[in-house]
This record gives sequence, C-alpha cells and structure tokens, in this order.
Amino acid sequence: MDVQENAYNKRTAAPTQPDATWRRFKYPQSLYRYCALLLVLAFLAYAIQALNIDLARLSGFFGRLGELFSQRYYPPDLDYIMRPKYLHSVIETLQMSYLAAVLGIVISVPVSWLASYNMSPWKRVGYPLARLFIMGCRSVHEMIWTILLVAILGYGFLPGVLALTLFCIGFTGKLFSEAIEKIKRGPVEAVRATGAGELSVFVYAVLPQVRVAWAGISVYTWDVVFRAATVVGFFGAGGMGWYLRESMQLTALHDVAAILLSIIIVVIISEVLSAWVRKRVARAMA
Amino acid sequence: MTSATILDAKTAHIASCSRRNRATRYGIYLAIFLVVAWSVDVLIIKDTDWARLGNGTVGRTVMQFLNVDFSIVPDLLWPAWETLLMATLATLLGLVLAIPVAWLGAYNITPLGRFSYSIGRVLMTLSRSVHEIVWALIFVSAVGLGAMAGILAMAIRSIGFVSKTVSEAIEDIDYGPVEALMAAGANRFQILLYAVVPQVIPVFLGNAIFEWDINIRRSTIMGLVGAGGLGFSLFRQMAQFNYGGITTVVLAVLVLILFGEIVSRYARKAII
Amino acid sequence: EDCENPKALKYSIIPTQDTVRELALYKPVLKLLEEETGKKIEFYMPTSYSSVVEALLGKWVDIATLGPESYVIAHGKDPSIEVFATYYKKAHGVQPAGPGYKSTLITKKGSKFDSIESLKGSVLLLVDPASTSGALIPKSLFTKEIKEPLDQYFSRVAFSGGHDLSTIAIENGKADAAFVATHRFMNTVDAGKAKVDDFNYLWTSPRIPQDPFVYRSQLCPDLKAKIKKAFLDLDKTPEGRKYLDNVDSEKFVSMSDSDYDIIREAGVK
Amino acid sequence: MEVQGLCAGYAGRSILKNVDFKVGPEDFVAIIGPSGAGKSTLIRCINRLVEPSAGTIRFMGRDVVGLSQSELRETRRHIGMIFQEFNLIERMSVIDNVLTGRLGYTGTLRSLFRAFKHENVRHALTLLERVGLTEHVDKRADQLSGGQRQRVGIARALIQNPKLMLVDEPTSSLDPKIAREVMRLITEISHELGIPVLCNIHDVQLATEFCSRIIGLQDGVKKFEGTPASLDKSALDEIYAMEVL
Amino acid sequence: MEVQGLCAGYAGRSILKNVDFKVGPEDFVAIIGPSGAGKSTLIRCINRLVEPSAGTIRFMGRDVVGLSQSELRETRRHIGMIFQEFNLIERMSVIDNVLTGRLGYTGTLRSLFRAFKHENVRHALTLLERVGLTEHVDKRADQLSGGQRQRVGIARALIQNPKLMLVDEPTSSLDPKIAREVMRLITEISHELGIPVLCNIHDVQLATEFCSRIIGLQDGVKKFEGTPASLDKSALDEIYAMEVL
Ligand SMILES: Nc1ncnc2c1ncn2[C@@H]1O[C@H](COP(=O)(O)OP(=O)(O)OP(=O)(O)O)[C@@H](O)[C@H]1O
Ligand SMILES: Nc1ncnc2c1ncn2[C@@H]1O[C@H](COP(=O)(O)OP(=O)(O)OP(=O)(O)O)[C@@H](O)[C@H]1O
Ligand SMILES: [Mg+2]
Ligand SMILES: [Mg+2]
Repeated sequence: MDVQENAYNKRTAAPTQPDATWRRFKYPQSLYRYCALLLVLAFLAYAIQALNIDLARLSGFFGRLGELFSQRYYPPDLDYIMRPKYLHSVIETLQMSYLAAVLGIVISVPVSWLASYNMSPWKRVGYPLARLFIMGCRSVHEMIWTILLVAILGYGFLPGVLALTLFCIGFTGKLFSEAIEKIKRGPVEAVRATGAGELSVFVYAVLPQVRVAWAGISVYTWDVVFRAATVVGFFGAGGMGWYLRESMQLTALHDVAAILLSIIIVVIISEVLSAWVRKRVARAMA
Repeated sequence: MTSATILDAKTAHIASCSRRNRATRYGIYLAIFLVVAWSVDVLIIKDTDWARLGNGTVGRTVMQFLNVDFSIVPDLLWPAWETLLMATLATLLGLVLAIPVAWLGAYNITPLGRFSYSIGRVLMTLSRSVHEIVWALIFVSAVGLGAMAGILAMAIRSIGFVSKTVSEAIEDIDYGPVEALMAAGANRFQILLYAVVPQVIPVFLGNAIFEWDINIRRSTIMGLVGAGGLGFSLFRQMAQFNYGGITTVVLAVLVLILFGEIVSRYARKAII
Repeated sequence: EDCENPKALKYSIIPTQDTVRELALYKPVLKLLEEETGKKIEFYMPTSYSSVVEALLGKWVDIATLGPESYVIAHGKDPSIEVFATYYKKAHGVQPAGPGYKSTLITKKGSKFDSIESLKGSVLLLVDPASTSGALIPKSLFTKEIKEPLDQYFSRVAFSGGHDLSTIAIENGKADAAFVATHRFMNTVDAGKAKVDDFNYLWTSPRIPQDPFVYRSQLCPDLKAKIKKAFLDLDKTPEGRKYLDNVDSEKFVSMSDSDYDIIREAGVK
Repeated sequence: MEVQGLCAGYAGRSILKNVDFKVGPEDFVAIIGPSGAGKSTLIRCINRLVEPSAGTIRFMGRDVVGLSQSELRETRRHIGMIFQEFNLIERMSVIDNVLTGRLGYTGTLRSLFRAFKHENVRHALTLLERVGLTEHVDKRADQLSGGQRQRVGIARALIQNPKLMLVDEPTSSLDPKIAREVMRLITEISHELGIPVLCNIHDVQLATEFCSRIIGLQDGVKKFEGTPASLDKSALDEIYAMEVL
Repeated sequence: MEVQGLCAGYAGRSILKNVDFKVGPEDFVAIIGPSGAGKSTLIRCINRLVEPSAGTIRFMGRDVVGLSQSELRETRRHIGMIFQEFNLIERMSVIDNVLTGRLGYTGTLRSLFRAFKHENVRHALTLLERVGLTEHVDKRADQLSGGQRQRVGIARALIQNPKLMLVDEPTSSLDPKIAREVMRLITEISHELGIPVLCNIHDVQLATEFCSRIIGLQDGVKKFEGTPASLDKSALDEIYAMEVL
C-alpha cells in the first residue's frame, strides 16, 4: 500500500468510527454453523457404521478396478454386437426411447405448468395434484415400473414404452416446472399488466423464457430415457436390455463390454446430433 | 414520412415471415409425428397381443396391486431408513466428485481449453451412459457385496447429471458480475469463487436435492448387490407374489421422496 | 501352510422364492455354522446371481449358494470354486425325491395347447437367461425334441424373471407355454397361486441337480471340512430341520463337480 | 381514477402508508420522491401487480382492489404500463414484444399461434416508427441498448390503447433529448386519447415541465400534492428531507 | 491517461471510430451522446472489457492494449468501474459486494474463506456510510432498490482506491438529489486522490455542472471536446443531430 492510499484511509475513516466489531456471521448464526458442520460429520460416521460399510475394502480400489477392466472387460467382443439380431434390438431400443420421450415430454408440458409454484394457473387443486403425479412417477425406478407393468400388461414393448413414459414424466415434469420457477418475473408482470389471460401469459412470458432450457432438458431427457431403455428389456419389455442381462448372467464380461460400447457409441452419436439440433432449434427460435 | 403503402408492405412482410417460421415449425412437428407413428405401429400396434389384454386379466392384476397390504409396514421402517442413508451418502459422494467434472466441462471456465473440456465431457458421458446396474456389478468386483458397491454405483451415476447441469448453469451465468470483478483486477480463481459460484449455487443445490431423490429411487434396485434397504423388501414382496405388498413398498418410496420434497422446499427457501 | 484361514467367513446366498419367505430361519443356520467353524459369519443376500459370481471371483465371498448353471459358469472361470453339498428334496406333487429337480413344460389345462405339436407358433416363457431349468435345458434338450431353435418354433420367446411369474402367467393366459422347475412350480402351488391340476405337462427333462453350495478351495482343508459338516448335519438340530422344511428338503447331501455335467452337456461352458 | 387510503408492503414490512389522491382525465401526474420511497410500489398497486393491503382504487367506475381475476384482466387491458426495468421478453423480436400489448384483446387460439390481426401489426409498426425504432423491428429485444429497450416498452404500452397509463421512470435510460421527446410523446398521447397518466420520475425538472400535477412521496407517505408551480424549494426539501448521504 | 485512434466493435460491426482524447490528473471528463452512440463501449475499452480493434490507451506509463493477462489484472486494480446495470453479485450481502472491490489485492486463500483484512472491512463500512447504506450492510444485494444497488456499485469501485474511475451512467437510477450527491462524492474523491474520472452521462445538465471537460460522441465519432462552458446550443445540436424520433 502506498502513502497516498494510507492517507486516504485516514481521511475517510476520520469523520465516523464504523462498528469495528462487524462480523459476517453474528453470534447465534456462527454457533449454528459450527453445530451444523458437526452434525453433518456425526451423520456421516453414523451412516457408514449403520450400513456396515467397511472402508478398509477401498484399499487397492483403483488397482482392482484397473485389473478388472484390462483383463476381464477388455477386449470387448465386437462380433457380439455386430450380429443383425443385436443391431435390430438397438433400433428397437432407440424407437422405444424416442416414443416414450415424445409422449412423456408432451404430457409434461401442461403438467409442469400446473406444477410450477409461481405460474400454476390452478394453485389450489391443480398444483398439488400435478406435483403428486410427477412425484409418483419419479418415486418408482424404471426397472420396477417395468416389472409392475409387465405383470399387468404382459410381455412386449407396450409395458416398456409405458414404463419409460412414466419415468420420463417424473424426470421432465420436475425439471420443466423448475425451469418455470426460475423465470424472471418482469416480463410476466408486463404481459399480465396488458390484461392477458393465463394461457397468454404462459405462451408469451413463460415459454420464451424457458424455451431454450426446455429444449435442452428435452434432448437430455431423451438421452436419459434411452439409457433407461437399455435395461427395461431385463424383464421382458423388449430391446437390448435382454442381451445385457444375458451376458451379465453368464458373466460374459467381454460381451457386456461390447454392449456398453455400443450404448456409448449411440449416446455419443446422439449427443453430437442433439448438440446440432439444439443449435438449430435455438437459432430457429430466436 | 412513411406512406400507408409502405406500411402495408412491411406488415405483409412480417406476416409472411411469421408464416414462413410457422411452416418450418410445422414441418418439424410433422417429422416428429411421423416417427412417432412409425414407432407406435411397430412397437405397440403390431407387437402387443391385444386379445390377451382384452380378456379382463389386466383389471384383475391391477385390483391385486390396489389391495394394499399395510401389515408389512413395520418391516419397512428400518429398510426405509437404510435406503435414506444410502441415498444420502451416494449423493454426497456424487456431488463432491461432480464439482471438478463440472469445472472441467464448462467451456467458459475450463482451465486448459479444449483439452480439459473434452475430458470433462467424456467423464460426464461415461458416467451417464452406463446404467447403475452395470456399475453396481463392476463395483462388486472392486469392493465386494454390500451397501458400498451400491453407493459407489449411485454416486458415479450422480456425477453425470449434476456435473452436466452445473456446467450448463456455469455456461449461462450473468456475465455482469464477472465483468465487475474483472474490472476490479480479480484473478480467475477469485472470479470463479465470487461471480460464478454464487450464481450456480442455487442450481447446484437444487440438483443435489433432485439427485438425492433420484438416488432414493435408484437404491430400490441396489438390492441386486446385497445393499439391502427397500429394494430388498420390494424383492421379497415380488418373490412372494404379494402384489399388495409391492404397492406398499412403492408407497414407502413415495413417502421418502415426499419427505425429500419437503426438505428441498425448506432448503431452497433458506438458500436461494 | 499356504491356505486361507480368514477371521470371518463371508457367506452369500441368492434369495429364491422359498428361501426368502422366512428370513428369520437363516439366523439359526448361521449360528450353527458359526459354532461349527468357530468363525464370525458375514452374511450377504443380494438378489442377483451375477453379483454373487462376481463377488466369488473377486474373492469377496468364501461360501455361497449358486444356481446350477451359474455354478458351472463360475467354475469355468475359476476352478477353485468348489461345490460341496446340496439339498435333498422331498417328493411333493410333480417334484420327485432326491438331490435334484426337473424342468417341465406346462400349458393351461383346457387350452388348445395339449401337445408339443400344438405349441407351434405360440408364446413361450422362459425364466431368465441363466436359469437352468427355465432356459438352458429347454434350449438344449428340448430343441433336440422339436429339431428347431425355440425362437423359430414359437412365435415369441420371452423371459418372465421367475418360475412363479411364469406359472402365474400361464394361469392368467398371458403366455401359452412355459418351462418351469418342478420344485419351484410346487412352491407356487403351495402358495395357493396355482393348482397342479390346472396344467398340462407336455414334456419333462432328466434330473437336474439342486442349487450347489460352494466354497473357495483356497480355504484351509479343516475349515472346509467344518463348513461341509455344518451343512450335512443340519437335519440333526430342530432349527436346521425347520430350515430344511421351509425349502421342502429332508437333508443336505454331499455333491461333487461331476454331478453338474448334465448342465455342461446342456451347453454351458 | 381515485385512490383512497392505500396501504401496501412486502412480507410484513409496510411500504405505502395511507396514500390518497385523484387523477382526472388528461391529468399528467408525476410522482417524485427519494429512492426507496415506494414510488414503484405505488404504481404497481394500481393494477395490482403488488396486492394492496388496504384502501380502494376506483377506476372506470369500479374498485380495482375487489375485482375477481377475470375482471382484473379486463381492467388491466385498459391500463398501459411502462416499467423501470423494461421487462421486455428478451428472446422475442421487437415487434412481437410490442404486439404482446394486444394480448388482452386477442383470443386464446390466436395468441397461442402468435397470429395477431393485421391491423395490430400495422399499429405496432406505426408506433415503432413513432418511437424511432423502425430499423430494429425484427431485432431480438436482447440486442438493444438500454434506451432502445425502454422505447419498445413504451410502444407496447401504447398499443393497448389504454385508458390510463402507469409509467415507472420512462426516461431513466434515455439521453436528455430523447427523454424530452418521450415525455412529449406520452403527453401527446394522453391528450389525443384523453387519458390520464401516472408517472414516477426522478428528474424533477422534467416533472415540472411536462406534468400537470405532482405528488411527492417520502417513505410511503404523501408529503406533497399540487401543481408544478407550487413545488417550491421548501416542498422539495420536505420530500427529500430524510435522505442521509 | 491518453487514448489515441481507438477503434472497437462487436462481431465485425464497428462502433467506435478513431477516438482520441486525453485525461489529465483530477480531470472529470463526461462523455455525452445519444443512445447507442458507443459511450458504454468506449468506457469498457479503457480497461479492455471490450477488446479494442486498434489504437493505444496509455495509462500509468503503459499501453493497456498490449498488456498480458496478469499485467492487465494488475492494471485493472487501479481502475475503479461503476456499471450502468450495477453488476452486483445478487446473492451476496452488500458488504461482501463492496469487499469484492478488494479482490485484486487479496490473496487466493484469504478470498476462499472470505477472510478480508480487517482494515478493508472498516474501509467498506466507512464507504457504505458515505453512500448512505449503513442500514443495509447485511442485506442481500437483490433486496435493494435500483438506487440502492447503484450506490453499492459506487462503494465497490471506491474501495479499490483507484487511480482512474470509469463510470457508466452512475445516476440513471437515482433521484435528482442523490444523483447530485453522488456526482459530488465522485468529484470529491477525484480531488482527494487526485485521480481522473471518465464518466458516461445522459444528463447534460449534471455533466456541465460537475465535469471539468466534456466529450461529445455520436455514432462512434468524437464530435465535441471542450469545457462545459463551450458546450453551447450548436454543439449540442451536432451531438444529438442524427436522432430521429
Ligand atoms: N420485492 C420486494 N421485497 C421486499 N422489499 C422490497 C421489494 N421491492 C422493493 N422493496 C423495498 O421497498 C422499498 C420501496 O421500493 P420501491 O421500489 O417502491 O422504491 P422506489 O421509490 O421506486 O425507489 P427507486 O427510485 O430507487 O426505484 C425499498 O426500501 C425496497 O428495499
Ligand atoms: N454485446 C453487444 N453485441 C452487439 N452489439 C452491441 C452489444 N452491445 C451494444 N451493442 C450495440 O452497439 C451500439 C452502441 O452500444 P452502447 O451500449 O455503447 O451505447 P450507449 O451509447 O451506451 O447507449 P445507451 O445510452 O443507450 O446506454 C448500439 O447500437 C448497440 O445496439
Ligand atoms: Mg423504483
Ligand atoms: Mg450505455
């Protein structure tokens, strides 16, 4: 600090003596913070103990993992995934996830509007119902949805697609409604001030603000649904999950590796594609 | 200055612009619809055995599920608690691991340009591409049976979602505060800490809570690797064909997630 | 000595429909095992075969109960996985007495499927890809009978995920025919979900050995002997008897690797 | 329009305390007062963007405070509002932003597909020319400078053909010449349509120049009401008295 | 500070065209001009928030345009900046916002734990008192009114003890009295520290009142430079000539 700066400090500090005891966290808060920290640590210790987690097993973790991948998963059995039957199941999986994602997203638009705290047009009844619906969809794992729906509807793609649709609503509905909850209030107020109805407010003040976020979430959702679709076949709901289960059961890890590889390839292709689509969509929406 | 005809021409121009936009939009909708129709045809209309669905067994099975078996509720208390603990540990671990990945994978703050950005993105893709069932199997080989394998599997899955959403949040932060700090001569780390972190904290915590409830859901299948919890209870009910019991376990998961919602409501209020 | 003598033994079992019914019954059995070996027993009950096999291969588990086929697979990957005993089943309905069971092809009585020929073009249910009686035996031995792969003979081949699920699916008409294991089928019957007389039994396989109890052969010989003894003597204590009753068995009998050759003949490597 | 005993606040903290005033037809009323006095809050109470906690607001023969949702919508159509922070819809074009001003009159289906009537589009273009944005008609709102944005906001309010204009610092982002022009424009429209204007404004000089009446607000309390001529030094001192700095 | 032949633009479109001027010590230079003239752009070029495409900016004996990243940081510490849109960190408290002005002088570890030096905290409190925000010290920035936020921004710039102040419309959200006070405050500091101020301002009257020199910008070209006294009607007309409305 140079001389000038000190001089300035003195001069500005001179007229009044500001409270020299200012603290970022005043007394009770500071205590609460330490208590909270302590509680978190105690909870961690308790949880580890209650779940019988033996941390000693982590020693040599990466070595074992490396060995596992280099010896048992590598090399992936590429012939396995090049069989037409398998490739056909990949197409089916893609179709299933596509269909479920489109259905789920279409259903999610009105549901998430109802389920957004700030913009719900029907707060008393619609809001809690929509929330509960989204939560119900989300509380059941996609594999369990599959098992349940297979039990009800029998084997085939129908229970698979439905399970994925429900899964998709649980996921998208929540993200969509959260995107709505984050919008700026200004434009909403401006549109409301013109005397527009709730639907117009949604179309003009909400949609333009969430459009890009929603497009992103939708593409991402498809991604997530696709990954989920790779396992609904475990329980007879169609797609490549069947092959994954078979090779896992047979501990044919080279096949498992190959299947994972094929999933990753599809995902990467879809990611490149979706980045491109998103760019196009963003431009088209501008 | 402007005559009425020019005004008319402009009006017509704007109308045609929006019409053109509308045309492309409808084109896209049509394409989406056609693929949907094709998929519906192949997967649902042709594949489903409608006769079998029509013979009343569907209704009967649904009724069996609706006959909720509350007698098993006491048996679910400890597993529910275990599930909660597992999901919490997995989420915490996942969040800690997600922070560096998000940092690498956000193009506006990634430390080494394209190189580190790609690493971040690859990690995100890997973590999300592989289903938790497969991760669980991998971790059984690495740490044996039990809750740890399940927790690791869930944590790895969490990385993908949290780091992706957080890095996206980082990519579209308000640049004003960043400029203000740049103008004050702050270094990169300080800008990260003061202009970026406060802006993405709501997203991070929001997604942490979301991920927590996804993990509650996930932990219901971690019974596969001996992780116990509600997943094992669910399996027991299924193995015994106690349809009503299955519904009860599913309801128990719903209660846990409802609990998560309430916690998240409070947390959100406190933080944002 | 160059053998393993761990402080605690890790024992893993896959819950099947019958073993999951009374979790309380495991406790006395584990206690007997603890007393016999003088070791602490860590017990794991995951719900998938593959994770037990992976854990065995990773040496995270010392004693395990596997399915016949997953045993053959695991033994193929790591010959130090050694079978030592299995249940000796009571005769019950379609299930014969002995250390094994059979795979049988069922259809709903009164449906048009009353012979193997009538099944052409129908919907077949298998249990899951690694199930011996529910997938493997049908795929190998039954196809010798029909001289055609299953998915050509039947219009659709699906997996139900459980013998009980298959049985009930047939009962409810959700599928036309299914291969189920005789003892699992009887469990479903005992649970009141189906009746023996409701079904046609169109084909029955040779005897398939029961779920093998295995340990890792690196364990010290006297420890292995104690473990084996604990199981073979289970029928001599009241708690053990209860446990055996629960799985419809009289006792444990000693088994060796060659008893599982029939599975290998069925095509498992 | 007539306001009586208006009180309002945020989360328990009361901001406006018992404010009364009247606005006659063609009145151009300026509200002045120090920062944080509650000027914006007052303006926003009139069309119930902030819910008043007590008082009445008579407008078009009804009490705005007691209106049902659909009546409120109907009333808001007739009130044009210009915001301090513009509140444009960033991702829409300038013309679309202006057209949102017509939403109160547009059917649900039309608004769903953004199919505004031809005459509205014409009107919008005329207004945009009037505020000097003809070149920017197709630009997205987020590509405009502060001043340009403010003018879009003004056009949006004008397209409503309002019966009352609420204006929250219309000139704070404009340079002095445009600020004058905008104030003149608002005055003109007020006269043309014969409607009253209620306007928050920091610039006392602009207020005295354009407005027919001035209300001074301090800490949520009305401290002054009168013609610009009567706003003398002592009145100003009273309005801005509490300020520290 | 001296600026020569400065050109800048966005995405190919050039905004500033060959601007030259000098700022002496204790100079208070106002930049006036119509909306969209490039005033903000000019200010932001000085500390390279907008990268100039040509020209030199001499400050503290160096050309800012050629500095490396770390030298630029070092230089920016000495330049306080006040933004048109405040650019506060919304979710931090007022005092923390002010303290961010010291980040250029604070070590990484200290800034990680927000452990600012005690003297900085005192300084911040003094400054907050000076701008009349003592009561709001612990409030979060997003709970302030426009005027209050602007004053936080001013305190943040002042805590840098800058050698040059860049100011982008400091008064656009303030009421006239506070606006004057703020301008006076900035003038005072400028004299106390003997540093020059470069200030965008819409309000020509405020500019002539407080500034020692005025630069008129129109469409990216310098149209006027001189003392407030020499800014007559014809000069103003030239600066604001192109405006349509
Ligand atoms: N949403 C809000 N929640 C809580 N307090 C608020 C909110 N908006 C404004 N306030 C507080 O209410 C008081 C009045 O705010 P208001 O915006 O009406 O002031 P104003 O007179 O318009 O000031 P300015 O001239 O600075 O815009 C201020 O003290 C402000 O801190
Ligand atoms: N980030 C940007 N990208 C592209 N163009 C921009 C950007 N920022 C400003 N412009 C354009 O550059 C021109 C000058 O903008 P600038 O913000 O410097 O004007 P200004 O003189 O500060 O105006 P105002 O008084 O309204 O703030 C405007 O026409 C504006 O549309
Ligand atoms: Mg205001
Ligand atoms: Mg500007």
